Amino acid sequence: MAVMTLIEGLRQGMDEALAADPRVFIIGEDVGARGGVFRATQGLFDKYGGDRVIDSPLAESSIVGVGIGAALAGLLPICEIQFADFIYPAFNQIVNEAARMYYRSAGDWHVPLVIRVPYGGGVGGGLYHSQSVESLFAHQPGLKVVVPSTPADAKGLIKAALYDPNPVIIFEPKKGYRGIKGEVPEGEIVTSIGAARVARMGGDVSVFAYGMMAYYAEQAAEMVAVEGIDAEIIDLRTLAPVDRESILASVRKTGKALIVYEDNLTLGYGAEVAALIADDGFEFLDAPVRRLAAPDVPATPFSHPMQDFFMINPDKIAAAIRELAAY
Amino acid sequence: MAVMTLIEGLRQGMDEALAADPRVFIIGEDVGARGGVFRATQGLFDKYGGDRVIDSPLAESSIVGVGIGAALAGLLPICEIQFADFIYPAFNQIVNEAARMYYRSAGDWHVPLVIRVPYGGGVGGGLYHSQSVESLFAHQPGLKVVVPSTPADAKGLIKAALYDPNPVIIFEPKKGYRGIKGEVPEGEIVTSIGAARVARMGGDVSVFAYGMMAYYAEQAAEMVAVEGIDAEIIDLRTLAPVDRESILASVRKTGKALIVYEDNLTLGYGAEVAALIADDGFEFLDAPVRRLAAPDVPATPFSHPMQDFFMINPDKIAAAIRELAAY
Amino acid sequence: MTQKTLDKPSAYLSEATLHAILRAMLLSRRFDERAWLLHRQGKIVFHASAMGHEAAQVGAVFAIHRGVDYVCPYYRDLAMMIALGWGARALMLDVYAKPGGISSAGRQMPNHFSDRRLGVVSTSAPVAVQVVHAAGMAFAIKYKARLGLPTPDDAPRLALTTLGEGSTSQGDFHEALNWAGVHTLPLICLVENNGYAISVKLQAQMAIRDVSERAAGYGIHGAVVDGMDALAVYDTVYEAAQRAYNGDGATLIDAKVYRFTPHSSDDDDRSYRSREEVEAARANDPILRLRQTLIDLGALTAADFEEMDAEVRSEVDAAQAEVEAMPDPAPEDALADVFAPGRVDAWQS
Amino acid sequence: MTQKTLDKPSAYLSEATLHAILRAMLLSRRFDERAWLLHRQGKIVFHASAMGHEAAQVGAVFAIHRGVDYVCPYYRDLAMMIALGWGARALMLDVYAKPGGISSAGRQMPNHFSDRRLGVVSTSAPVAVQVVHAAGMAFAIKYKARLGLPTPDDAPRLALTTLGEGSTSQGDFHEALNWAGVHTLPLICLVENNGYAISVKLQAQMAIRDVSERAAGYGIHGAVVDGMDALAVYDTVYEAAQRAYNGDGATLIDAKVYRFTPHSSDDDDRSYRSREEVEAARANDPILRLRQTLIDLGALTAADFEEMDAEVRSEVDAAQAEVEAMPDPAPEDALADVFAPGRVDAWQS
Ligand SMILES: Cc1ncc(C[n+]2csc(CCOP(=O)(O)OP(=O)(O)O)c2C)c(N)n1
Ligand SMILES: Cc1ncc(C[n+]2csc(CCOP(=O)(O)OP(=O)(O)O)c2C)c(N)n1
Ligand SMILES: [Mg+2]
Ligand SMILES: [Mg+2]
Repeated sequence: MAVMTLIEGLRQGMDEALAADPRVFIIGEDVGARGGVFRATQGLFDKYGGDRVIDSPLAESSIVGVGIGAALAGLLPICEIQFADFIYPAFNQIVNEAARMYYRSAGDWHVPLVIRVPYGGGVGGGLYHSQSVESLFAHQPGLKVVVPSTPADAKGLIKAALYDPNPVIIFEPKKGYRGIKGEVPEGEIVTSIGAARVARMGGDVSVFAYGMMAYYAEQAAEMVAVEGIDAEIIDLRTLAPVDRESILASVRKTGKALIVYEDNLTLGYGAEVAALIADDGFEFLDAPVRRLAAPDVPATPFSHPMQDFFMINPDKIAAAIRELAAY
Repeated sequence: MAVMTLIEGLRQGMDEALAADPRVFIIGEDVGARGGVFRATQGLFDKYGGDRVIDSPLAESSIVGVGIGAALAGLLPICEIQFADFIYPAFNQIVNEAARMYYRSAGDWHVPLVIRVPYGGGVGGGLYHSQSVESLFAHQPGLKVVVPSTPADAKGLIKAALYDPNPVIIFEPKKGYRGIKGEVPEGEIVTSIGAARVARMGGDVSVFAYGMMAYYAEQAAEMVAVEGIDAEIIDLRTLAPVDRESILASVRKTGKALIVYEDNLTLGYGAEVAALIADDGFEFLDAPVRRLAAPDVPATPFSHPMQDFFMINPDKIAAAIRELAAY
Repeated sequence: MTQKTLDKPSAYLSEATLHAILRAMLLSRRFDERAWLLHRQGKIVFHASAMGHEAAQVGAVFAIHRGVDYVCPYYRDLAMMIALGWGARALMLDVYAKPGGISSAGRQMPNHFSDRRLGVVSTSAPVAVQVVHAAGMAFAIKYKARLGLPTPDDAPRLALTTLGEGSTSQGDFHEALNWAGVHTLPLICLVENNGYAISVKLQAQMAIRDVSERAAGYGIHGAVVDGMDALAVYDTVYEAAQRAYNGDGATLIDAKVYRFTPHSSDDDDRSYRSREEVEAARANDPILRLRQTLIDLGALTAADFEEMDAEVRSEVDAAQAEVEAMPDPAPEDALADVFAPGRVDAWQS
Repeated sequence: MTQKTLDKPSAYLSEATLHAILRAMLLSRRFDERAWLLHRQGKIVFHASAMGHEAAQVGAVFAIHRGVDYVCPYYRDLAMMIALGWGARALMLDVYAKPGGISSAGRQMPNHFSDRRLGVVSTSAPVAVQVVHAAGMAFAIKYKARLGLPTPDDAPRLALTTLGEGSTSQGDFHEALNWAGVHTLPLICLVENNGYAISVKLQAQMAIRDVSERAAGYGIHGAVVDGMDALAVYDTVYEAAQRAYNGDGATLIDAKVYRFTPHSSDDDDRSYRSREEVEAARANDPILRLRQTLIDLGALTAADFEEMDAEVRSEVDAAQAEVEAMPDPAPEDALADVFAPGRVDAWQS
C-alpha cells in the first residue's frame, strides 16, 4: 500500500472519480490552474481540462447553488469552499435548499452534491482562516457531514460522498493536510458513511474526537499509556449521521467519556455527543461527561501565544484524560 | 398593570424606544405602512414616519449589514427578519461580522444591533415558515440570544437588547404572538440578559424550556400536578449567555432534567443544556438527562397531521415529565 | 388569422395553440378564484394567486419546449404549472395538502411547486434561490453538450426561471446572472414585475425603472415586455429561447404585470395600496385582453370562450369534489424521505 | 505648477499635498518590500501587498475628508492606511501581531485594518461584507442629517469602501449598491481592479469589461479610471465625493491597477500568470509615474525624491527595530473583548 498525506488521499479520490465518470466535475475558487490554495486539486486541471475543473466567480452562494442545479440536472459536482470561514454566504443554499430538496419534493428530486471544506485552526490563520463550523451543518437533517482524519478515509470518504445520492459535506482538517500520513489501499476504497472508527482500543476512558483532534487524541493516548491509563479513541468520522452504537458501546465499556473538538465549547458538535451519552448512556457512566473544546470567544486569534492558548493540542487532551481517569 | 399579548409587549417596547431616542430606527421588509406581516410594528410608521420605520429592499444580508454599518456610526437599529427561515442569507453578516467586530477590533468598534426574528412552528407554515434556528446563533460567542415567553419579557428583553452595546437577536415565538397574554408593568422595564426565569417551582423534575415550549411546559406541569408530580419549570429566556447557575440549582434540587425545544433534536439548543448538566450537574443526577424535541427531519411539514406529529405540545411534555418522574 | 405576415413568432401560432394558451390562463383563473373561496370557507389554510400574472406565465411557457426544458418557478406560478401540463386536480391536491400531491405530498405549503417529470424543480420559500439553481441547470446543459455526454433527443436545452421584482434585491439574483454571463448559459430569467413585494413598492426596492437595465452589467441580454399581453410575452420569450438554443446566452426579461389580489391569503393589501389603483389595474385583465385579441384575429368567438369557461369550471368542480374526499397524509409520513437511498448510479437521469 | 488652468481638481493641489501623496505611496512601498523580506527571514508569518495599488489607494483618500469620513477598506489597503495617517510603526505592529497593534492587538492577521479614531472600520476576511457596512454608515450620515441629530462640524459626510474586482461577484456587493441607489447614499465604492482574484482572471469573474458598467443597474454613477495614476484617481474620487457631499448619491469606480506581487505571502503566482506579463506591468509603476509627473510639473526634483525615499526607509527601519523588540500578547488575552461592557448610552459617538 502506498503511504501518502491526507491531501494526497483526497486528490487521488477526486482524480479517480474524474477519470471514471464524466458527470463528475469540480467548481470553486482557484481550483483550476492554481490547483486550489491548498493544492488539493493540483494537476487535475492539466489532466481533465477547464471544462471539468472550473474556476468559479468569487461567490460561495452561487458555487453551491450552481452545484445544486447541476446535480438536479444529473451531474455530480464537487464544490470547493476555499475556507470553512467563507461558507456562510452559502448557508442558505446548503441548508434551505440542498438539505431540504429531497424531503420537500417527497423524494422526487435529489441532490447528489459534494462540498469540500478545509477547516480548523492551528495554522496561523486568525479569526477568518481557522474556523470549525461543522456543528452548524451536522444540525441539519438531510445533510451528511463527514470528517476524515486519515489519508485512507480522506480518499474513502470522498468516494463515498460521490456515490451518495444526498448532499455530503466533507470537512477537511487542513492542519493535517500534509502532516497526517498513512497507508492508502490501491484503487477503489469507500468508507461507509455512518460508521465511526475505533482508532485505539482501551478500557479506562473513552475519547470521542474527529479530524485533527482524533489524530491528536491518539498521540495523547500514547502519552498517558506509559502512565498506565488505557484510553479508547473513537474517531467519529461521520458526524451526521452519527454512529450512536459505537459511542454507547465504548461508554458501556469504560464508563467515562471525554469529547474533544476544536470548535467553541458551547453548542459545538461535542454537545450532541455529550447529550446523547447523558441520556442513552447514563446507566453506564461512572463520571461526568467531559468536553474539551475551544473557549467561547469569537474565533481563533492570530498571534501565536493566543492561538496556542485557544487551540486544543495533545498535551491538553492528555491532561483531560488523566483528570477523568482519576475521577 | 395592563394585560396584553406578547406582540403588544414587543410593540410597546419598540414604541417607547423610538419615542425616547432618535437613534433608534427599524428596518425590515414590510415594517412600514404594512406594520410587518405579523403587525409587530403596526402604527409605528404612522407615528414616527418613514424615516424611522423603513421598508428595506428584500435582501436580508443587507438588512443586517446596513444595520451593522448604522450601528457602527452611532445609531441603534432594530432589524426585522420577516421569518427565522429567511435569516440564512444574513448568516455571514451576523456571525462573521456583527458577532466578531468587538473582539477583532480589540474593543475599538462595537455593534449595538438588535435583530428581531419571529420563529417556531405550529402555525401551518410548512418547511419555510416554521423553523427554529436559535441554536445556530447561540453557538456564536459575541452574540446574545434571547427568547421571551411572556409579554412582560417581550417588552423587557427588547429594551434590554436596545441598551446592550452588543448585537442581540430576539427570537420571538410567533405562535404565541397573540395567544400568550400577561401583565406588563407600565413604563420602563428591562429584563436582565443572562438570567433565567423560574416559571414554576417544583421538586420532582426540572423542565428547561424557552419561548412557546416554556409556555407549554407550564401547562404540562399543571396537567401532571393533579397526578402528584411536582415539576419545576425554568424558562431559560436568555440562551446566550446561558444562566448556568439557575440550571444547576434546579437539577441539584430535583435530580432529574428534561429539556424541551421545538427545533430538531440533534444539536438543537437543548444539546448544550444537556451537556452542561451531564458535566457540572452529574453528581446531582438521579436519572438520564432527557430531551424532548422535534424529530430529525428537515423541517416542519405543512399538512396538519404531519405538523402535529412533528411539533411538541403540552401533552407530549406531560408524557415526558411522567416518564422521567417514574424513572 | 391575418397577422401571419408580421414578423413576430406569435403570428405563426396555430389556432389550437392559441386556444391552449387562453385555456391555461382561464383554468388558472378559475382555480385561483375557487381557492380564495375555499380559504374563506375554511377548507384550505393558504393560497397565493397568479391573478394578473397569467399572461406572463403562460405566454412564457408556450415559447419554450414545454415539459422538457427545465423550469425553476416561484410561488406565484400556478398558471405556469397549468401551461406546463397540470390540471385543476394537481393544484387541488396541493392546496388541500393531500398525500398524492405531486409537489410535496402535503409537506410544503401550496404554491411550492415541483414536478420532476415536467422538469419543474421543487420551489422553496426563500426568494431568488431558484435563479441560481436554474443557472446550474443551464450550466449542466452546456456541460453535457461540451463533454459529449449522451443526452436523449428530447433533452432540456434551456432553463427558465421566474421571480418577483422584489426578489431581485437578493444577492443570489446577482450571483446567478453573473454566472449566466460568464458562462454564456442557456437561461431565461423572467421577472414578473407587479410593482410590489408584499407591501413594498418598486421604488423602495430599486432605483431603476426596468429590472432589465441590469442585464448589461452581466453581459447578458435584457428585454421589457407588457406582461399582460400573452402574445407579446410569447414573442419576447421565444426570442430569448432561440438565443439560448443557439448558444447566444441568457436573457433577463422584465414583464410588467399587476397582482390583482393581496399578496396571499395571509395578506390584507388595504394598508398599502388604494382600491382605485387595484380597480384600474383590473380593467387591464390579461385574459380578457387575449380573448379580445383572438376574437379580433378571428380565432375565437364569444361562444367559444363561454364554452371553454364552462369546461374549465367543471374541471375545477370535479377536482374539488374528488380531492376534498381524500384522506390526509398519515402523521408518520413526516418521517419519510430525509435521505435518498441507494447509490448515485441508480439515479442517472 | 502650470496645470492650474485645467479643469481638474488635482491641478489645485498644493506642492505640500502632492508631496504627501507621493510620500504615502513611497512609505507604503518601502514598508511592503520590508514585509516580504521579514517574511522570507521567517520573522513574520503573513503579508499581502499593496504594490501596484498605491496610486488608487492614496489618490482616493486624499480626495475625501481624510481621517473624518468613514472608510471601510479591504486587506490590500496598506497605502490607504498610510494616506489616512498611519506610519510604519502602526503597520509593523500588525505584521508582528503585537499587543499594541491598533487594528486588533494581534488578534487578526496583518492587513485586517481598523482604526476607529480615523473612521476606519475593522476589516474581516470574507470579501465584500464591508461594502454593506459602508452603505449602512452612509445611511447613518443621511439619517442623522434628516433627523437633525447633533453632529459635530467635523462629522463624516461620506463613506468610502474598497474591494477587489473579484469580490464584486458576491451577493453583498449587489445588495449594498442597491441600497445606495434606493436611498441616494453618500457612498463611494472603489474597485481596485487588478484583473485577478488570486489566480482567477477577470474573464472568469464577469462578462463585462468595466465593473462600473453595473452602476446604471443600481441607478448610481459609474466611472473608470487609470488606477496607476494617482492624480487621475484623485480627480475621479474628488468628483464622486462632491456628489456624495451634495446629496447626489453614490459612485462606483473601476480603478484599473495591477498587483505586482503574488496575492499574498501564501501564494505563488507562477502557476497562473507569466513573468513577462508581470514585468510588463511593473514598468507602469504608479510611484515612478507620480514622481515623473511632479518633476514635469516642477513640483519635485530627483534629489527631493531621494531624500524622501531615505526618510521613509529610515522610518521603516526604526519601526522594525522598535516593534521587533516588543513582547508578544499574553496567551490569556485571547479571552478578552468578547462582549462590550456597559450600556449603550455610554457609547454615544
Ligand atoms: C429570503 C426571503 N425573505 C423574505 C421572504 C418573505 N416574502 C415572501 S414573498 C415576499 C415578497 C416578494 O415580492 P416579489 O419578489 O416582488 O414577488 P411577488 O410576490 O410580488 O410576485 C416576501 C418578502 C421570503 N420568502 N424569502
Ligand atoms: C467570501 C470569501 N471567499 C473566499 C475568500 C478567499 N479569498 C481571499 S482574497 C480572494 C481573491 C480576491 O480577489 P479580488 O477581489 O480581485 O481582490 P484582490 O486580492 O485581487 O485585490 C479570495 C478568493 C474570501 N476572503 N472571502
Ligand atoms: Mg412583486
Ligand atoms: Mg483582484
